[in-house]
Amino acid sequence: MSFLKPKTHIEQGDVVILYLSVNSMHAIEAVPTIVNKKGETIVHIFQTPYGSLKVENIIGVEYGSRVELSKGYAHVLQPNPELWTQTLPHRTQIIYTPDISMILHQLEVRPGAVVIESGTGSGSLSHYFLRALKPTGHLHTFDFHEARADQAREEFRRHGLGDFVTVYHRDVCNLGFTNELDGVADAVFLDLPAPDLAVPHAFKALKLSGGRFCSFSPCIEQSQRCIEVLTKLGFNEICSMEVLQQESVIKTRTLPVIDLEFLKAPKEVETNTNEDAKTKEPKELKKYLTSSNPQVLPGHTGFLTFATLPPNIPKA
Amino acid sequence: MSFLKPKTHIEQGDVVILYLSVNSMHAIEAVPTIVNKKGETIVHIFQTPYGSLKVENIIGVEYGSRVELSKGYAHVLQPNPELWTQTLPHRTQIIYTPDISMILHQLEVRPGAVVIESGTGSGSLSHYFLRALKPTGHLHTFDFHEARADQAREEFRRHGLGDFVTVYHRDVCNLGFTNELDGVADAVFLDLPAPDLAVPHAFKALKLSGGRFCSFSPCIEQSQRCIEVLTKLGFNEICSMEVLQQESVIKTRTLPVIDLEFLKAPKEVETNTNEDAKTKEPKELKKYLTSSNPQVLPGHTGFLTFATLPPNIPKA
Amino acid sequence: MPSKPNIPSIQLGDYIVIQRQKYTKLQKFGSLDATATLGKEHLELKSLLDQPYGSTFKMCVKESKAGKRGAQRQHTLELVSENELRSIRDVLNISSSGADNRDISDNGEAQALKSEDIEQLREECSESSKIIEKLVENSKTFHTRTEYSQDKYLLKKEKKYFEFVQIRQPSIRLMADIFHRQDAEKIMGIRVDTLSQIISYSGVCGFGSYLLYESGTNGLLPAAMLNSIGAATDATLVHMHPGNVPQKQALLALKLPLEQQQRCISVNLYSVLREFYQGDRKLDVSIATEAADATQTDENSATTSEEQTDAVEPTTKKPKLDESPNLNNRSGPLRWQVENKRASALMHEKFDNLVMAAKEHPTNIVEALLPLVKPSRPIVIFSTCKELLQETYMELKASGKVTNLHVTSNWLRTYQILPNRTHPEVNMSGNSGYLLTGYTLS
Amino acid sequence: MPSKPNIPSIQLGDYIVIQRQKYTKLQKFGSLDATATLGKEHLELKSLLDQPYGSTFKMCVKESKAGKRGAQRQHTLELVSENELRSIRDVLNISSSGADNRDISDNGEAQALKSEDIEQLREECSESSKIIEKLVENSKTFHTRTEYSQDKYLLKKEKKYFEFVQIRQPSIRLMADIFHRQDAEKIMGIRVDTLSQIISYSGVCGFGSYLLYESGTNGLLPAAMLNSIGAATDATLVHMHPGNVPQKQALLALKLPLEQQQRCISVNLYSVLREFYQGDRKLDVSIATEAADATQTDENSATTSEEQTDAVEPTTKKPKLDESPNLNNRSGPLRWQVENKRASALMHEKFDNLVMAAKEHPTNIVEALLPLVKPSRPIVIFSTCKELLQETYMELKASGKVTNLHVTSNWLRTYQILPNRTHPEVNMSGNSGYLLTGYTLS
Repeated sequence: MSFLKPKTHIEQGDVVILYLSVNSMHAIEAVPTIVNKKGETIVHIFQTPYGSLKVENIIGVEYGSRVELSKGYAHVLQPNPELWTQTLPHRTQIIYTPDISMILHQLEVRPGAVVIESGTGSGSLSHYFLRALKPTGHLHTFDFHEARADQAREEFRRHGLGDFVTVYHRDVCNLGFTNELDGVADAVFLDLPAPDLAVPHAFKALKLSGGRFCSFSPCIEQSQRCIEVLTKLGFNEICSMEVLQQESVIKTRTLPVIDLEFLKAPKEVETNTNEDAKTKEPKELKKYLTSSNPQVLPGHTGFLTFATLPPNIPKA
Repeated sequence: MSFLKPKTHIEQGDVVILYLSVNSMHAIEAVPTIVNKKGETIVHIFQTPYGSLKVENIIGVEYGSRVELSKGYAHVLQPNPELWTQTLPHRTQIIYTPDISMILHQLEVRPGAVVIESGTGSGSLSHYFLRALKPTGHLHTFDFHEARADQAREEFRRHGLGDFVTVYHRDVCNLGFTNELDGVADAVFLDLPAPDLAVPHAFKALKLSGGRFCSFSPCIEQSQRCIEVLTKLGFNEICSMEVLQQESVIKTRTLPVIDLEFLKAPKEVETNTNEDAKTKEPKELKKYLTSSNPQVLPGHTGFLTFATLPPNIPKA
Repeated sequence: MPSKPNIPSIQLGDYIVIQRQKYTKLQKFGSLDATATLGKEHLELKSLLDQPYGSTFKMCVKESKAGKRGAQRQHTLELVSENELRSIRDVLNISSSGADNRDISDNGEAQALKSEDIEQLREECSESSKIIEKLVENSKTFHTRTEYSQDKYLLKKEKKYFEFVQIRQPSIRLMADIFHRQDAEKIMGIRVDTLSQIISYSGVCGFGSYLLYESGTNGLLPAAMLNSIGAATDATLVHMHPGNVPQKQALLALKLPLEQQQRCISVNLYSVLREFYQGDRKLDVSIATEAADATQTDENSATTSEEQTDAVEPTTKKPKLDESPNLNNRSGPLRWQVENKRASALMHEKFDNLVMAAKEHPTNIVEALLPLVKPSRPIVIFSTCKELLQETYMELKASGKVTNLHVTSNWLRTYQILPNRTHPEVNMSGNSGYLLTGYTLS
Repeated sequence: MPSKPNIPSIQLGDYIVIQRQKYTKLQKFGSLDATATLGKEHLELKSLLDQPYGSTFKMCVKESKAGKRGAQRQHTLELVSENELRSIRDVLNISSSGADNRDISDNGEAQALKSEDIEQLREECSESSKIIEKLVENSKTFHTRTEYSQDKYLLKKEKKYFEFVQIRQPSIRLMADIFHRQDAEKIMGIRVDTLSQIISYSGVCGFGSYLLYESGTNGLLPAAMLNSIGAATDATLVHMHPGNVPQKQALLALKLPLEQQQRCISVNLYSVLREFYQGDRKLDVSIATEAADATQTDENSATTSEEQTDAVEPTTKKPKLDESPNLNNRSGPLRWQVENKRASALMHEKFDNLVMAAKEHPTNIVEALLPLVKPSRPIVIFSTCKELLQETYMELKASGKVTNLHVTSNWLRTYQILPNRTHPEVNMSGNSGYLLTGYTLS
């Protein structure tokens, strides 16, 4: 239930982010026992590179606290969509925070919004939609893979978000978003191999007063075909973009500074005392607070294509 | 003649770069008189925002010197392809140093290389090819626009580069690079609206021992079609890329540092002397050496597609 | 399910977004006499009243005066139906295209019409399509250009003579674009991608109590956060600023319900920290220093906005923060005092995030505000200057009070996607600014 | 006009580039017994002798030994003709593709062959196409995958079992790729775009006298400059380095004509500056300091290359720079002394550019070398650390000795261009390094 609102202490059943380091975070469920593969109920022990954690011990602990592991320590954080995106079980390729943030902004999602999403995938983006639209809006999310739809539905329920979301197992390219959703959506988001096939369904699902559309696709040809259909149906403000986030690696670097001036003038042999030699040392080290890119950056995630359905377009 | 090799002093007839500031450079010809529109020979005076320059006065001056203008001064620099690219008369869109550098590197142009270029355009890239391949190589450069070809030919001659270049007025997409050039080129460069049409001609022009190919095109569809033909003809190492250069704007910024600690503890009224008040000033200014991007960066110039023609591919 | 859509209508006192092709502008529709200026065109706004947002209006020339830079035209606006809007290209029905531009010499004499002719044409024809048709007819080179080149020509002319405007309701998305395009410095250079990430990383939503310090973004940051907080929720925002008066234009333009507006508590940074630490203590000398300082900061930020005078509604305008000892402020609490008390109460309960966009060095400010944030909560610090964030990063890292620290920036690349002419836009914005993000620890 | 192409052949002592699909490696073909290692495959090189560069060879398993991480295989190489090389996809002739992957569950049990079976298969079949065919036959899910997914599978398998290598002649282009991919730090992180721009901005070409200081790039920078200087030209390069022995691998790999090699004069920075300023003066104590320092620097750079021992040919190996006062070096000039004299003479005539790639702070070095450059000549200073270049920028700007100063860096974005699957590559290199460029003034 730890996704619904900010809370201060870990309750039984919460998903908790066990934070070990920037590159090592784990989402664990705060329950004292789990059922193993043999069907036996056993004590819930979580293994980390810094030793094991008896999960029962973190129940009741304040979020943000340090918890001891058998060979070190970690911090327990309340999950949110950012941390969840970095720790969730990948069932598909997922979209990350920089793209997601732009999607939420461009789709103008805020409390009260009705959003349609396809596909659900691993639910990374769904969690962001839900944070932004609750407690007064609703997310309708579709996936053509039955097991994924079921897993996502169960996950939203466990995360305390079940009231704000309906998960559908449905092939939207062929079957659309169901007639019940005609004209109800403020925004439609597509992450599909052939988004162009679903654009006419998005058109139907958007409100008569208009709404916003987004398609995320890795290949430019998908965006090209999508835009062709959007244009034909009367969408405007069509705009495609990429958002690429770079991390700055900040560290103090120690760098040599060499002196070459001493080479110009010959030193007199008589000045060669030990003390003098030291002051002539031509190389010193200086510290610099530096910032640089990591060796490898994300070069591409996907093209985001946004469009507006203006008000009062007849949907015949 | 100032493009052939490094030289120290300005001779009559040299093209000279009059450097006023980073954003203001002009290529001028070091001749004492010019012919005006009416056909009259007049003294060559060059006007700048810092006043006028009597061009005769710079003849014999050392390159790199400061020259006086009527309301300021400038520096005279020997031209080279970089400075020329920034000052040349634009007859077309031109390619700039970051892309050009990659083209020269990938085409492995060095003294002795035989290079084919189409189109000549404003001759920006041609000057780089010539610097890299002279004194032992040769550039064959083609343009379908007769006036441009003529202007380029004349320009190369004036710049002292005429011996290393042949300029052709010819529609290479339809007519190819002439039979004389079959199998002579180490490298072929295309900057054409439909590069795919010229690829078979490039194939013919490259040496039987193999060679390198490059096409520069603004739109991705041009690269797609070009690659299709390259693949069909047996080119390999096909690779497309973009090079985008960013300038860092370096300046010392003065930034306010505010103190909020003083708000925690109430000041005693009795400490209110003038001198004390000064030491309590909650805001100071600090200087930082900072670096930032300019507001607008080049977002796209073109896609560079490179390929290798392996040795011994039969050319039918 | 859908019937007649429920679209809000344009009311007096509203901020409106006027759109002409890709150009957008935020404008206050303060009275029936109000006019808006788009380049040389002056638009009388009165016919907008009670029309639904999203409507398109035709600019009809009413009179034309000679101005310093050519004619200044006064227009009335006439509501048009959707299907009156056609593509300019369809109208002109151009078919014959040259194969390429090898035979074109650009000698500037391609247009047979003189500028006086065009000016006259403009007053006679109310439709841009007619004007462009005439221009094309009188162009000696148009029909020998490539289709690409023809399109470029038509787009350029269409831009100049386009006679329709659309009136839209301000949203965070539209305002972020307008502010950044018009003068990015007024919003501290916060670009759309960065704004969107500030909202994400800060976790602001319909539940919780949030803390923002910003030194001037035309109200964009508090508006974006309040937009994410939503109507009819319980969440609150304490909005700290360094000046006497908060910048609120974007907040006012959103036209939020009163209950939602009231959940944004705008307070002066110095004043509220004093209230928080010292409660009802007597005013003393250091407040004078602080007030002087606050004024100074406000002067800085005032220079950033020519529309600043509009930014503060008379109804919400606060009395000048004047805490000098010679003022007798015992005559009942002033509004700023009430707000300080409300903010101070929330500060004692602590916040669910900390968002900062400071023109000052962020380190001291984050040190002062960090104790007001609960553990396991996101902090997001924006700066245009990476060097400052590097120092703050090092300080926070050393303090052990914040974990998962990252400094990030973004590239935003927009694309032209057209048949056979797809490429990234040739210019891109160079500066996204930098974000320092992390989570508080207990 | 073209007849039989004149392609150089592989000779003993050559450096060669071995390419297996996209993987490339620089290797010395030092003797007929030489072997090259590609992962678990060991290749006997002797059959390469006298074959033309660009030839493709088939790896034929000779013997297989159990190693720590699976079998280590020894291969001989057999020259193959061009038309033996076919697309693996044509061979397998795959046609049936699933529409999407909705029915695939990835349980790791899709391959019926066990790893022992595959290992055996591998020893029996010399052709990767056969192995892959078997793998596909025994895959339960291959035919239900999408074409895209099938391609991905085939590429992965092909990469593992591909049995052909091509032998290519080293060039700056190929070596810049190899060095950057294998260990970018060994070449100071100089990326291909940056290298290309160093060459452009420095103006190095077949005419002129050039000056380079670099603190270790496996010889890539001097090789790239000498490559641009060209064979049978008059231009010269003075190559200063901080260690006892210059890193020269890339230079040697280029196999330049002797006359061209001799126009690269490699000298120790301290030693040549002393020679320049003090000529034949008696050695004294400060040289001891300097020599110690040089050794120290060399130790740093030595750690950057495991192939360093190969990098200096016995024929070109210089005697250790040993200037300690107790050495009697009056017995005829040593090679380094001759080179110092040659360099010193060029230094007195001044240079046509200055190129620097220093691991040390560049400011002092540029101050020492700038007086050796003629006016109106380009300088190009590379650094991985922008903060250092910022300081150098400010110093040079203040000095007035250099104009048109710019600090630049680059993004290099590579694209996958395939039918319906075009996009920028998902990973890109994060660091191009930074260049400070400008022109000297008189």
